[in-house]
Amino acid sequence: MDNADIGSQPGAAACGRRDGVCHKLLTSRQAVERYVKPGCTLAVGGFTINRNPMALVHEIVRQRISDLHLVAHSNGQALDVLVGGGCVSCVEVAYAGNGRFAPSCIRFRRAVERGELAVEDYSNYQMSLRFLAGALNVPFVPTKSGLGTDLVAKQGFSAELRRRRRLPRQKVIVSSDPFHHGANDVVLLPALNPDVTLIHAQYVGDDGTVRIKGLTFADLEEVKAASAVVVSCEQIVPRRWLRQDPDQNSLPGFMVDAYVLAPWGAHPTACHYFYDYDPAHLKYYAQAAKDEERWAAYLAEWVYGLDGHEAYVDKVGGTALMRIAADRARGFAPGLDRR
Amino acid sequence: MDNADIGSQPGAAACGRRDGVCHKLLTSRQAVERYVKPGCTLAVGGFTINRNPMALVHEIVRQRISDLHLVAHSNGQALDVLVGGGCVSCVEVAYAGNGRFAPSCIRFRRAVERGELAVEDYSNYQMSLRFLAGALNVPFVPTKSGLGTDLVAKQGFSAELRRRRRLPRQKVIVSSDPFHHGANDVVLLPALNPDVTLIHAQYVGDDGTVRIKGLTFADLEEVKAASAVVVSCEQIVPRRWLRQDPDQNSLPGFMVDAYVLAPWGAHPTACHYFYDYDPAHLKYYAQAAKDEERWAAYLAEWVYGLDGHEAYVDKVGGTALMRIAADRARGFAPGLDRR
Amino acid sequence: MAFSTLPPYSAREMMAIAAGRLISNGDILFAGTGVAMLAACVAKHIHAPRSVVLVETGGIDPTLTELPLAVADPRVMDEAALNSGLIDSFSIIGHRKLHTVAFLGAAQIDRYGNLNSTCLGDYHRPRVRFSGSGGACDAGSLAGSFIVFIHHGRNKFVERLDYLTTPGWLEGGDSRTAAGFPRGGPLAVVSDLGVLKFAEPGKEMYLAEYYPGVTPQQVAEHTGFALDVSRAREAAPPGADELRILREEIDPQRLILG
Amino acid sequence: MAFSTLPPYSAREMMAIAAGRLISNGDILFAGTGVAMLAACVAKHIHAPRSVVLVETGGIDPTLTELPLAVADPRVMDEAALNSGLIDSFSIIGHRKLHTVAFLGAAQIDRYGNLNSTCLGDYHRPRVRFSGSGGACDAGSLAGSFIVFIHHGRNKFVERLDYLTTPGWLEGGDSRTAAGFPRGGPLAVVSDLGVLKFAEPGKEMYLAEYYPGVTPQQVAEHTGFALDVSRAREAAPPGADELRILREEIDPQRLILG
Repeated sequence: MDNADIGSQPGAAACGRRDGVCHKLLTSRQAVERYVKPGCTLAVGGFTINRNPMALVHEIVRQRISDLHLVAHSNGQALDVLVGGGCVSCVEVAYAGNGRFAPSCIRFRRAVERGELAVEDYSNYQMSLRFLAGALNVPFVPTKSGLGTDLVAKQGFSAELRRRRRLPRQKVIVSSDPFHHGANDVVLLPALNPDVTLIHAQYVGDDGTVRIKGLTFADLEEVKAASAVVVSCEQIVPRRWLRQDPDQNSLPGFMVDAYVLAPWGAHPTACHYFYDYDPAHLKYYAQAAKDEERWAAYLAEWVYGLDGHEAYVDKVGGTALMRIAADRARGFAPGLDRR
Repeated sequence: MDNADIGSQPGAAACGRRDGVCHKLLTSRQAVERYVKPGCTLAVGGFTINRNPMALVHEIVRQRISDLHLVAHSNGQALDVLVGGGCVSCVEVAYAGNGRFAPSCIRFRRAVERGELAVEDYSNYQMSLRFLAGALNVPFVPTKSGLGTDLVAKQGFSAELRRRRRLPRQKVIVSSDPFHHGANDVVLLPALNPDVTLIHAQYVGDDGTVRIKGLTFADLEEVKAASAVVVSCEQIVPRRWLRQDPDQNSLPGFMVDAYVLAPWGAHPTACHYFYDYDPAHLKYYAQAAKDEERWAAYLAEWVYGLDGHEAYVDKVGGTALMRIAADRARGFAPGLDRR
Repeated sequence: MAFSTLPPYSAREMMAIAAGRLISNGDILFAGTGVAMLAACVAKHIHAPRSVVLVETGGIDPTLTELPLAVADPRVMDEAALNSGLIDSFSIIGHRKLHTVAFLGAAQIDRYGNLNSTCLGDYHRPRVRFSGSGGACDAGSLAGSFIVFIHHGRNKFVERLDYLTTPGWLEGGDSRTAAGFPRGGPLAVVSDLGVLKFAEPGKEMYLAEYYPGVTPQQVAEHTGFALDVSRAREAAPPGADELRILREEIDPQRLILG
Repeated sequence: MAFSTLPPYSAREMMAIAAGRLISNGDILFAGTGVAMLAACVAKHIHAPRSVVLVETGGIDPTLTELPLAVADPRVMDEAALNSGLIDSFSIIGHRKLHTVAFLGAAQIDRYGNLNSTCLGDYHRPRVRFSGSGGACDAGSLAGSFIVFIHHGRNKFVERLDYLTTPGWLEGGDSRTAAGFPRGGPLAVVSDLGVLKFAEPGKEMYLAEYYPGVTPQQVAEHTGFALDVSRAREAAPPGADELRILREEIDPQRLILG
């Protein structure tokens, strides 16, 4: 694929990667082909209906990449599309829901009830701490959260699955505190290091620097924990603009393996300061997800039948996009009909 | 002291503290009297020659508060003044130096060589992780840093001191990784929860929200780990200004127990976007610190002989202050004579 | 669940107001969406103006000029004190110097206020799969206390949970402390029939208040375990101000009120 | 330490340039202040323009239009890619997918490149106390490799350290791996007399290059343990361009060059 790269690197810009190509501009098709391999462990950024990397996720489904091991805290739309698209065999997750639009993600729920998806349940803090441990490059991290619960007592993944996927032997380990005699127990959580993390950001600089606006969820920990990182973004901006205020930037270019220009790339989830979530599409999606035939039609129409993200944006259409366009002062679309 | 508080709380502003006084405006004298008790465990923010909470530190020396247990990663000026002022009996620290102005802090070095100061050595990452563990409210955190070194093998604090100060029984514990058979050992570090943390920030909102510009060092972890927090600041600003961009804010008001208006409050260390460090004063300090008589004179002249921070700023003088005033575009004083 | 007399307010309105009344001024309110978010807003607008709303996604003290429909709704980022992330939010919830109260929903609850929001039936092949813990287990483990929102029914107030997602008083008595939690536990359960609390020292659930138009017996009948209703008194109906603020200021679009 | 012939450049200039030459393009350079910062700038300006400077305080890829005199100097915050904090910096240094090189100073070094920057004499009552580890132990533990700056002398190149602050090859051979480090270790030592490296498989220090005007025998005499000088060759003197950029662009005020 190297000769097909659409990006070019400026002369002798600082980079921090020995191959000199630390922040390669790719198309979403190229990025997914190169970094999302069947069977790999995948983390996706965002949270329920916000800043999910949907352009990349749709591309994964379009390329029919299978047997993914998905790791997430509270992921909604991206998780449900990946599961519903048949890409995922097992998932470590805290919450699969889409706020008021789907209190439990519908394709996820159905897959679990049918026994088609192996699930290991953690809590949001536990998953976030596991990504943090991965980012800090330590093998585990303790927490008090979950003592006495079935999150600690019940293991979802079989021993065979853990062996096959080369996962830690146990989901969690309850341990004493060696520093304080008679102190309370803690839950030890194994670190999480995804093969690849996909996030969607507002800005990427032409030196690969990433700026996320609004809540960062656990995106930064997911990125730092990963072996490879793909960032899709609304805009690619000059580095000099991002360097005017380095306090606001989120990630240096050398942490990013590829970036993808994908305006509206989080749709139908929100992207702060660019657009709100799309209530009409999320409701339409929820209806489709409930019925096998309509679900197959949704995938055919919105994923397989489109040759990429530009076609998707065209299909959403100008009127729908303008309806959710963010007020630049508030970051969302005030007064948007969300009923 | 309650009736002497100079601050007032706006009507029914959100606060998040049951006493309704989560962000009390105090003078530096009041704040130190109330929160820095003899014998307490104290953390100070900043790093070597940057953003040390010097107005508060000078006040601690002025009030002759003694027997402090200081905890720090790489603290320079604040640490040296506290040690040289006779306030500190024991210290857990990674680095005591002031950059080119004092590769090793001079009063610190002398106190250790004379056996007047108990020291427990950690590394910067280890101390930062210990504050992080305290902030996350977990009893310990693992790291690979320090395996095979005397940082792990040699304990500075005596068992008696650890008992008396109610510290964890051991400095660190080398442990195996329970999740991965045959995996490498890790160093377990005990969490650190100071009684009080002092930091200096550029901005505090009138709702207590804190905004730090430039590098945050480990200030945020030190604050979140502490039982009480005092923030001195350059300016107190309207909350509506800070809330225009919540991405840039550093701490919510309910994490702050008291705030103190102290312009130039980090002098002679730097405060990004307000002023540079003061090379002339730092050189003068280093000369004074090397000689017992001159050191006594420095304390008499710059600390005991002044009745507070305003007198200190007056003594530094307008010319010296203007020399180090920051270029608003760059954040420091370009071309400042630093030889 | 219908009320025996038709009140001029809905069960959801009564629930939000009953929960709001439980909040002390200055508490930090960890709220999800739905009725929990309404209740947090009721508390903040009416009963406890110094309280602060916190959502698990990292939004700290948002202004909430429009109701968020998820904790990741961009409306929680607008004019907040601070936009942060999950780790920050959960470390605040668990901070020992802060009084934090979490508002949690659940699919099942037992007599000790333990919650299930994971599944019905066998965990490995569930009959019904829900969203999972999210931050509920964390908030139930770490917050200073928590309040549960759940509709009454014998399939929800159960003798034994199918899965214990969120720790309440565990097996009652001091079992929560013994398990390793230095604080926390359920303060109250707010259902569509009344408000339930936990008796000392055993920590068993009892009926504290039943809503106007509901009888203590009705509550007991809709509870899947033996419920002490002997101490119950009738709740005050929503005040005119409470209803007005809830309807006109908090959810004028009736996004959650319906 | 005087050079036997007076060169038209100082030992410090030679050290910065010798170290800069060791850097590969695209490396992430973890630098403290002093000669280490000069060396990082030499690498970035001359030999490895795609390399990135990182300081432990959290400054990532600063533009460095003026030389910082400490890693917390506000000059590391100006036009950086990112202003962060210590935990971020150290997690980058240790990131397995990044090639990071740390530049470290020390008070003592042994034949396996272990460093002491803590004290001389007994740890509990030291004759001389230094600043302590700072980030040196962390960088030595976690970075992909590290380069040491130290002036030659038998009291600095010692048989046995008074305190082992920073792990080098520990006891040589595979002892570093056995101790639990998956990577890292000292790449080279840059002194005022030459450049020293570590021989496979035992990881003992040997003299790789001596500066013009220095003899291998002088280096051995100023080393407190037996030093293999048999493979040493003379280093190329600083080039005109290297000196010009170092003097005119990197440190025109001679803040560190002196």
